[in-house]
Amino acid sequence: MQRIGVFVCHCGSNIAATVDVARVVEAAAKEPGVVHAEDYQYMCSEAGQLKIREAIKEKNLTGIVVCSCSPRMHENTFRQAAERAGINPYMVEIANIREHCSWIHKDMEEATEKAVILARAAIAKVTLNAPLQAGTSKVVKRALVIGGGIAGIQTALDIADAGYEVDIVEKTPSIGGRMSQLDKTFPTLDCSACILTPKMVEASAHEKITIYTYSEVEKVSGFVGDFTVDIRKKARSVDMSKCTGCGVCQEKCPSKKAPSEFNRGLNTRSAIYTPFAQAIPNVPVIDRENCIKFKTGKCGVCSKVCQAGAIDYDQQDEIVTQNYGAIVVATGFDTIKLDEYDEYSYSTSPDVITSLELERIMNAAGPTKGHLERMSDHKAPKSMVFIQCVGSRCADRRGKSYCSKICCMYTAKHAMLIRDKYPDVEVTVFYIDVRTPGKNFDEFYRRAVEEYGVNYIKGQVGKVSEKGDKLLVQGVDLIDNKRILMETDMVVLATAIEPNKDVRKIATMLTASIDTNNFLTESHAKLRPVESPTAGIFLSGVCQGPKDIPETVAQAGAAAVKVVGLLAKDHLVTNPCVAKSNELFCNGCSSCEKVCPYGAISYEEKEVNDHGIRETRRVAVVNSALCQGCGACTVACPSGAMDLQGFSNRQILAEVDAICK
Amino acid sequence: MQELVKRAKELLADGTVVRVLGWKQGDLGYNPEPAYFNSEEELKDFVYDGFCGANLSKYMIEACKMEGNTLVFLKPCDTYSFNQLIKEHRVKREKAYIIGVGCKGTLDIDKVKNAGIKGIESISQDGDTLKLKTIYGEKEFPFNDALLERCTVCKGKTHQVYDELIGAAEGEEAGPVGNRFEMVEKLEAMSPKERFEFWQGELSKCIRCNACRNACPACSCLKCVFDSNQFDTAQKANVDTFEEQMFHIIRAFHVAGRCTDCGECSRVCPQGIPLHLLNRKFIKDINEFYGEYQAGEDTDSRAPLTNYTFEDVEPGIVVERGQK
Amino acid sequence: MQVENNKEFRPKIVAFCCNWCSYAGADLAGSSRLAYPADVKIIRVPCSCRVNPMFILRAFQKGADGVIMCGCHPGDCHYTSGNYYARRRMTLLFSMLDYLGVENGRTRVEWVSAAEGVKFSTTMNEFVAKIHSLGENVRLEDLRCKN
Amino acid sequence: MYKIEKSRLSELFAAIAAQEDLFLPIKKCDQANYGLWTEEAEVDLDTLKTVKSPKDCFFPQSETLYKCKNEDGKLAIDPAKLQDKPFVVFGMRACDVQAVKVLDNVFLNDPVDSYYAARREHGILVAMACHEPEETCFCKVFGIDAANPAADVATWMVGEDLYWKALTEKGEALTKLVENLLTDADEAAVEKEKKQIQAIIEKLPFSHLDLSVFENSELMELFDSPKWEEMYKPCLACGTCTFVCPTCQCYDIKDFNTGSGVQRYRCWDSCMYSDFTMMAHGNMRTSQMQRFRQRFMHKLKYYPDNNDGMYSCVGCGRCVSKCPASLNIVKVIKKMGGEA
Repeated sequence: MQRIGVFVCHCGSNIAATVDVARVVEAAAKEPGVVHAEDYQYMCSEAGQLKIREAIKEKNLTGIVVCSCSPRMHENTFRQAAERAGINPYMVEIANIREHCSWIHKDMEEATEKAVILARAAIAKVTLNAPLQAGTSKVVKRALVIGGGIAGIQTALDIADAGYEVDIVEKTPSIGGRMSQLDKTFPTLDCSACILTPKMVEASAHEKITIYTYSEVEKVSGFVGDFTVDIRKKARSVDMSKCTGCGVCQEKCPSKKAPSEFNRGLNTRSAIYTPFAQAIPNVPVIDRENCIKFKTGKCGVCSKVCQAGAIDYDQQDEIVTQNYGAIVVATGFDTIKLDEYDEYSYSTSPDVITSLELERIMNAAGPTKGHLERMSDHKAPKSMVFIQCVGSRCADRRGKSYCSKICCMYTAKHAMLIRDKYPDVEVTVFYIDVRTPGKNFDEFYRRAVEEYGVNYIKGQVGKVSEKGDKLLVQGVDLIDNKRILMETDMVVLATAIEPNKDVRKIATMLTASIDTNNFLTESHAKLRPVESPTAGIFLSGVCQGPKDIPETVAQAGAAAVKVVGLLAKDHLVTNPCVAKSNELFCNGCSSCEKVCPYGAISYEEKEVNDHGIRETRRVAVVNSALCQGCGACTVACPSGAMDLQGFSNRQILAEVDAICK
Repeated sequence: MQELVKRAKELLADGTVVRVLGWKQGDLGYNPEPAYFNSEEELKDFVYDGFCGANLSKYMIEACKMEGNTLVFLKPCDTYSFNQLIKEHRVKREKAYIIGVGCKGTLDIDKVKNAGIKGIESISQDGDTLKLKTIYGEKEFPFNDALLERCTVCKGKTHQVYDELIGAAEGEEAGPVGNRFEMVEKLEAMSPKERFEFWQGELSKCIRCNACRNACPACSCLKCVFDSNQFDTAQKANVDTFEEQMFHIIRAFHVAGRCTDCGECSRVCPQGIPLHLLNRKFIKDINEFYGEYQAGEDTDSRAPLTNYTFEDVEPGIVVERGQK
Repeated sequence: MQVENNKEFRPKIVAFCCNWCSYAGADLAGSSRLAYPADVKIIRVPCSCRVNPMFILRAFQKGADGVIMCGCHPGDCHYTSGNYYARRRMTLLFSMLDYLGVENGRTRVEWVSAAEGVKFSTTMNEFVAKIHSLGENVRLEDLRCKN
Repeated sequence: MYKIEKSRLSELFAAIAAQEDLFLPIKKCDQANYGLWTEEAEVDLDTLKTVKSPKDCFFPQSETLYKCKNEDGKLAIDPAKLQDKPFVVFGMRACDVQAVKVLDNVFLNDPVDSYYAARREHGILVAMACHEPEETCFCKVFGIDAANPAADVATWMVGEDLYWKALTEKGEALTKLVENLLTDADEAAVEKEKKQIQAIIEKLPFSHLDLSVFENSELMELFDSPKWEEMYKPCLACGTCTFVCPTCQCYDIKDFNTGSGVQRYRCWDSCMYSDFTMMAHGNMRTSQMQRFRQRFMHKLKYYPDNNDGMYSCVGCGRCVSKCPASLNIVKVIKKMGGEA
């Protein structure tokens, strides 16, 4: 018979304000098996834990129930406390009477009644708990970073500098990411390339870093400490070991009509290309869809002009399989599609552009060589209108509910740069709110208004239409409460950003959870912001939520530290809540094996003694190092031979019974 | 039938098998029992007729544990069960020598008796007619009217697994075959209350004798959950209607995607509960939701409940369908 | 007896929540103070695929009026595929319960991510309202467990 | 001797039911089983054998023995109420009546089973002769006369009339209760019916089984017979034979957790089940052969040896028609040497 102790936490007033803690203690004390029940202000505090340890010793407790906050918060705390007092850490159950009770109910009577039931369920469960022993698993001392933008590069550099091998997998032909497309950066107006390219070079030169560009993660298996990843290296059609990066092939390539991804389709590129001049690696790829050789079989110009003989039309995709101890997701973002924003005439007028397109226009290496001009007639604009929150903070289905965070600042940057370089251009910004929290951010914005005379109008634009060679902007000024109708030469849309479209696929492979906006979910919004709830998966950059460059770099470093912390360990303690098969009930039917996502179940011909009946049977055996404890097998098993430790059939049924009582 | 006996004798004689699993003549003309024959001599009692309804695949689980190989006679429909058992590693293919036997349909003596024919002493078949000698005189009954429900919706005459065939009309379509989901559809069309009353009436007859389970080739667990304490379900009583519902829902669920629709459960139920309607409901749902699937057609495909696709229907379909 | 009849119907509702998404979603609903009725009691399971149909029937047997299962959105399962299996199992189980004449609103599956505190709360509010409209569970009851 | 027109039977049932609980064969979802009479019930006196025997009326398949509850740390026990009112079981066949006597030997001998005893004390048996015995019947083998059921009241269905004869005091009392519905009758029609029944019984295929092998053989000789090994194999280990049998009396006692307390109940068990008499170390009978042998040895040897030669089979033939594998006690008797 178990001797159970129940500890009810007030959590200051978080619980005690709505739950009558004393009544919970009183009710719990009457439950079968309970020999001790008490309450305390903060059970998780050292003093609270001491109470638990003392009670364990004094009352010879075998099981503990803590009625407190979510087990996701403090289960480990209390397990450790139990262990320190000499009982198995898995003899602890948590009744979540805060998140699932006191915080959502107002009526004290109701909340107390529910807390009593939740406590009862936890007591019923712990009665059936059994001591569990955690095993260990190895750690592969190598990390994978998915995405080669500033987030990925910074994470990889930090991990590599700590002495661990890192691989970067980048989908496009070059690392660099979004930041490489930017012209200047706020709030200091540094040249983006000037601060990024040294990092790119550093990464490529680092002896601990291997970069796979034009590559994608194809398959991930395994778990924290030992993931097995297949990386598809797409056929580049150029031999990286031979290419010297001279660029002749790109010059001579007769197919130059493919829209340039790097320049957001504002101009075109050749079929064999490097995305931009400072690309790393400086080895072009052949875009087989646009290559004449691949389309018609004729051409072969690049091959002919290549002195190094690096062109290889027969190159095939290659799969590299590698093991990693940790994986960092740094897949970044894209701007949303504006197909559904007809009111801004984005798809009909070339002079309505996104801010990212403006970055390319402003950039000296961009389609206009850095001259501010309209894409329709290449004339210099005399007036420009910036529209904020296009698709951000949006109530309808077309856009995103969140604030994209970076738009206010880059718009101020754009406005300032334009007014600085082209003082005769009138710049108007329509905004909902100007959000500038950040070091030197508001000062930056105020300079745009005060020093550079940018005209900020609080209000939204309802429509942008073409009128002759001008654009007609219809909006409202909410402060003066009047309608505004103005003609302008160019309109720039501060388009919402969203996670890269591939992130969902990657999250699925990694079994990392993702929110409704496709941002990867962090393990805890405040306390574990760079870790995914899936052990061994870390988050860097905008894939977790909108961020500017300094934040991204900071988070990248934080993710790297977490990775290093993991890789520094020689082994990990595994979760002992794994499946276990009772060989006397096992039919050997293989149903469990079929649903196991980890290949953790195998079969053995085994001599069993079933109450005196000795026979050889085919029985399931669980490899507890591979099993992650999902429980799929337990339901697939018709005879109930397969059970999950820590969440056994009888434990769950005991909870059901206690709740339905 | 003589051909079957002759072949069995040969296979015993040449050592291919050490025993024969077939049916033995009963003492009432309609109650042959599944039986092992270990010698030529014993085969004198061998019988194969319309009353040999028992699906011998189930017996092969035990037979495969015995020394030596077993010759088993399987009707087309029994071979699905055998395949399913191979898939689940419950029988060993190499331990069985399977003779696929032709089947004209299996019979339900209760259909004859319910027509008021009592005191049956012996039965013979004359074309499409059963000739019955009873203590109350000679009677006749149309063969087709005595068919078990399962045979009126026959899966076909093709054996799914065998070593040789005798008297089988391989590839031939079964005779006039009804829609096996007809009754399921009828139930689905009823109001929830009517459905509840239908099942309440039927399932309340259950005496928890476990005949359905023990005859079922898919229910091959060494220890059924309802006999073990794994879920505290070992109640062994029909003390409350919930118990019967629970038992039959879970039993049907456990065989869902594995049930070949052999109909043994309904054939053996002493209370005539149409248990196959539970299994067929799952089969129908599986076909509709996840694509046509016939358990026992092969030995290596994934069963519907150990499989999935990204686009599977959501459980809410049940509500949506109900609103149509 | 008079008192009995006048007593307000307080349904018993069991919610199985997977540890990684829905339980965290419920936690988020809690920390966001998004209220839902106290009738809902949550049982934490590692994954929706841990939920055995037996648990659901047992809940009804012991007096539950509604059972809801929440898991990660399809594609987001912490264990890759658990919720896909759960989806099939629950679809078939619910269909069977419907076939047996049990009101089909008494069971529900909802995918709730760790970030969807709002969805968790609205789902529970809706579900409790639905159970109120269906009233007490009598078709899947075990009379021995009443009183 | 009395009689009542068949068409007025519902009045008779109503009259009995007005005073006492009345159990009789009722057809529900195509099957006849004993059930409590109500006005809506479809009474079925034509089906010779109900699926389950009337054993349920005295020894229900499941019955609660007592309930316990935790009341403020103390265990409160609430025993089930014993039967304290008379009730009538109508339409019992001669074999089923004899089966009750088999049960009496088990439950009314020391230690007396109070639950059973109370039901027996208050139960009134109204038997009905078998108008058309069937091929599965072999009650004659056990000395039972299907034409002359030995209950509190015997009845015969002849043509359009039911003939009624009280045989015991209890029977007389019941007769008094419904006297106004009955009319006097002479015995001629009944005598003729009896002769007819007996003639049919003579012709039944199993009527002349010979049980002498069980009387004349040593227990161990039968027990060790190699024939069991030959017979048991088709047995599926279900409990159908046990649960339709009117004399099987084994039960299990279990606890049911209702959430608010525990109900201790007993329910029929079957010696065919692998967990029958399961104990901590396992089961004494580890093979199905042993379980199979147990059932038939009990019916044909152990019980008669302990009960002055009374067999605990009454030849009702339910197992003959219900066994999923077409095994049955007749095949066993024949195989052991009882072929007539």
